[in-house]
Order: sequence, then C-alpha cells, then structure tokens
Amino acid sequence: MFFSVFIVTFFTWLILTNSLEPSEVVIGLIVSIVVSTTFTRYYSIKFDWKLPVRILRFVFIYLPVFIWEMIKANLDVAVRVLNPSLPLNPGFVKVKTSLKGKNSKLALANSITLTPGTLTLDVKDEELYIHWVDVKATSEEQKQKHITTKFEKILKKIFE
Amino acid sequence: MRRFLSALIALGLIIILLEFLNLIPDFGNVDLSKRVSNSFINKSVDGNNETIEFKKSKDLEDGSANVVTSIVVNYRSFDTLGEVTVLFTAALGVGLILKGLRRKRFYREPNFILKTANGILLPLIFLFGAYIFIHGHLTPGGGFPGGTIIAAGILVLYLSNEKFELSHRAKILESGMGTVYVLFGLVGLILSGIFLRNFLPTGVIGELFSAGIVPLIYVAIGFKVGAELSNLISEFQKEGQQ
Amino acid sequence: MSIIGYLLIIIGAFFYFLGGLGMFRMPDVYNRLQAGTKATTLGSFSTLLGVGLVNPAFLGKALLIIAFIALTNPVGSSVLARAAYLKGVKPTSKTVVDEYADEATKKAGEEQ
Amino acid sequence: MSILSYLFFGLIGLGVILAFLRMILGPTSADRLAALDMLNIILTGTIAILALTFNNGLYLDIALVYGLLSFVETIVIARYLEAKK
Repeated sequence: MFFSVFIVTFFTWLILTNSLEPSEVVIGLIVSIVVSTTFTRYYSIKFDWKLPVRILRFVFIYLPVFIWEMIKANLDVAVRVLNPSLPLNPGFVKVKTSLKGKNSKLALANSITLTPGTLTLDVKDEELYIHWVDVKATSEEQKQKHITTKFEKILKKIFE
Repeated sequence: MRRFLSALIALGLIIILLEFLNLIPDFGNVDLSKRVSNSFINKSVDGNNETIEFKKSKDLEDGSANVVTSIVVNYRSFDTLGEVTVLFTAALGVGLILKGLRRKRFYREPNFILKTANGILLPLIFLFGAYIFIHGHLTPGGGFPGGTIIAAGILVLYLSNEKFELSHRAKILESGMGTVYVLFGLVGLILSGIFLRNFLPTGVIGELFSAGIVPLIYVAIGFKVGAELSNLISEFQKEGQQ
Repeated sequence: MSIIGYLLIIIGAFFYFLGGLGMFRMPDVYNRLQAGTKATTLGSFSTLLGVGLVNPAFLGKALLIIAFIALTNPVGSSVLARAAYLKGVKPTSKTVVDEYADEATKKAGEEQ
Repeated sequence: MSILSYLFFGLIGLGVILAFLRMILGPTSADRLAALDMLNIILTGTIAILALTFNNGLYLDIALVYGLLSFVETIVIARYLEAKK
C-alpha cells in the first residue's frame, strides 16, 4: 500500500515539475514519502508485480473501447439536444454486476457515466443504480447486455 | 434601535473611508520612479542596479523569481507573521464560539463512488498542496494557497469518510510551525541584527534551492495554514455539547 | 502536428457549446447532468490534448489534467445526481421506470 | 490564428451563456449546482487555451488547481444539499 502510493505520487511529482534536476528529484522523494505515510489508512491505491501487464491492457484494450464509446455518447447527446422535439425516455434502473473489487467497481461506474445515455447514481454492494436516458429493456439480462457487459469483461481482465 | 446604531456605525466608516480617499494621488499623476515598490521589483533596495537574468544571476539581494513572494516573505516578512497570527486568532474564535452550541453531527452515509475515488485522489491532493508551497518562490502560489489545498483534502476526507477524526497532532504541528517561523526571525536577529533577515545564501535565481530562507518559511506557513484550516473544519464537524 | 492540435481545440470548443445547449434544453436535473458531464468531459479531453500537441512542452501536464478530469468529473456528477434524488428533486414526468425509489426510502428510514 | 481564436472563444462563450442562463433560471438548487459544475470545467479548459495563447506553462498549474478546487466545491455543496430536506 505504502509503496504503491509512493510510486504514484513520485511519478506525478516528476510530471508536475517537468524536470530531472537533482534538487527537484530529492525534494520529490521526501514529499512522496511524507504524503504516502500520512493518512495511509484512507488511501486505496494498491498494486502488485503484475502492474505493467495491467497498464498495457488498460492502454491497448480498455482505452480504445472507452474513447470510441465516449465519442458515440457525445454524438448521441448531440443528436438528442439538436433535435427540436427532444426525444427522451428516461428512467432509473438497477443493474447487477459481477465485479468484486472497490477500484474496479469505481472504474465501471465512471465508464458507465461517460458512455451513451447512462449516469451512475449510486453503488450498493453488487448493484448499480443508473439513470438511463432511453430505457430500452426492463429484464435483468437485457439491461446487463445494454449497459454493463462490455466494460465488465475488459475491467475484469485488468483488475482481477 | 440596534439597526439605527449599526447604520450610524456604517455611515461613520464610510465617511472615514471617503476622507482617506483624498490622500491617494490622482490617476496619472504618480511618479513611479520615486516609489519604493520599484526597488522591490528590481530587487535593489540598497541601490545596486544590475539587470537580472533568469537562471543566471547569482547572489542577488533576494533570489526568488516570483516578485510577490520576494515582497511577502522577504521584504515584508514581519507583515506576514502578523497575517498568520490573524488567521490563528480567527480559528481560535471559531473554536470558542462553537464550543457551547448544541449541534447534531452530519450522519448520512457517504456515496460509495465518492469514498473510493477519494482513496485515489487524496494523496494527489496532498501532493499538489506540497508542490504549490515548495515552489512558492518560483511559481504563483505559496504557503497560503498550498495550505488551503491541503485543508480542502481534509474537508473531502471528512465528507467521504464517516469515521475520520482529525488527530490532536494537527494542533501541535500548527503551533510548532508558528514557532519555527519566529525562530528563523530570531536567528536572523542574532546573525545580522535585523529580525527576519535573509541570512542564507540566495543562490541562482530560478532554481529550487535559491532565495535563502524564503522557501523554508513558505513550507512552514504551508503546514501552519493547512493544519489551522483543518482544525477549523474539524471544529465545524464536531458534535456540540448538551 | 499543430494543425491537428488546433482542430482538436475547435472540436473541444464545439463540445463545450453542446454541453451548454444540453444543460439549457433538457427537462430535469438528471438529464441535464447526463448532457453536461459527457459533453464537457470529451470537450476537456480534446482541448487539453490539442494544447499538448500544439506545444509539446505542455503535453505531460495536459495529460495529467486529463487523467484528473477523467477521475473527478463523473464522480462529481454522480454525487450530485444522488444528492438531488435524496433531496427529493422530482424527475420529469416522461420518466418510465424508477427502481431507485425503494433504496432511497430505505436510506431515509435509516436516518431516524 | 486570430480567426481560430474568434471561433473557439465564440463557441465557448455561447456554451457559457447557455449554462449561465440555466444557473439563473434553474428551478432547484441542484440545477444551479449542475450548471456551476459545468462552468467550472469549461473554465479549466479555457485556462489551458490561455496557456497556449500567452505561451506560459504556469497557466496549466492554475488549471490543475482550479479543477481540484471546483471538484471539492461540487462535493461540498452536493453533500450539503443531501443532508437538507
């Protein structure tokens, strides 16, 4: 836990200062150690030796799908907003997920928020509460197929 | 009656302010070359007028690249000591006023998404705060904004975690950092006879290790302001007595 | 490279405009958040990436801000939508299903 | 360059005006906060564009800190609304 936070903060420091001068690096090390030791209990960044594989999967499998879905989402918003009759069929639905980890659930919730027509309201245990602009289905399987399945598969590979 | 009195006091204040307006010279009639601010900006209070080059000029009178910082924590550091004291008094006042009030604690369960996202964001928020007050002499920023960002991190922690309670160490940190500020001043007094004199070498302008005691004082102010505002927030969150 | 950058900035500005339009036209707060969040997030991605491409010295910091916005913006709107629901803001009359109502009343019950 | 800047500042300006109208008209405080949140993110992007216009990297620091504080602001007001009935 401590080590993961240390690595993340140190790399962020290097990006922020945008230089490799020895003085900056030394101060960055000190700051990262201080930040990663204070309030350790409340942090949730944690990774293991499989991290490089996960990053590669994240960049090459998750990101293209995510960006494509996001562009689709925005075109969807554009079509709805620019249409004079404002086609809407909104509703609040409940969807089950099979992801277990905290961070993977957060990634799923954020992905759902940024993809076409859906906005995560709340997560409780294994259920996601979602506001859906265009409700197409009410049965559990259909909802999962429309909303979660696509990202669930990818995120399961990355996080679990 | 009370309203009449407050209106009277406000009127008096307005008249005093309007009187002071006469002391300000008219627009366009100021000779800037005679103003003291010019020598602050050129970093040449002792009349040593050489051109300053970024990352080249060495051992200047004040080595901080940010003009505001060089004025706030070097030329007018004593003012800043007063400002820090004002903030301390304000926090103390809030604590004293809120102590006897009957309040209920905020208790709705926080959102899962917020809780998890905060676990990732929190170290980064603290890192940004530290970045801002450590680079106070090179970039816009400094101890006060940096400390405020750290306190904002504590505020988000309070809102996203029901069990979080600020430890007693924050108060110790705050008073300790105040003492460090005064100690720097006293060392300057002993070494050169002037309170808060910049007694360390000022180095090359624009580098991280430059400007003498300015970054050290800004680090102290950053910790002090952060701890102080965090204490203020925890004071608002606590359940009242009775 | 810089032509692509400027193009991305223009696209980003267009999405900002779209977000504003969505915010203005949608009928209730949940639909407004949908339009606003999606459009401004993609707008920011595009604008910041454009800024990074036009001036490569800014690229690292621009990517940092992109990561930051990708994390905070959905979280912020999700927290806001939940707060609006729990406060009792009524969704528009076009709403077809509401499976969150039970959960919300349960939450209100726990407080007592 | 100048035509480009007219174009993008014009588009952003239109977006800001519409969001601002929603902030004034918004029937509930949640609507106003949603519009404010959106304005904050638009402003973050605008500060980044200003960094390009003035060719000064320091503006990106400001954009970062502004984004951070606007997130904190949204969270704080949202939690406040949640507790109030």
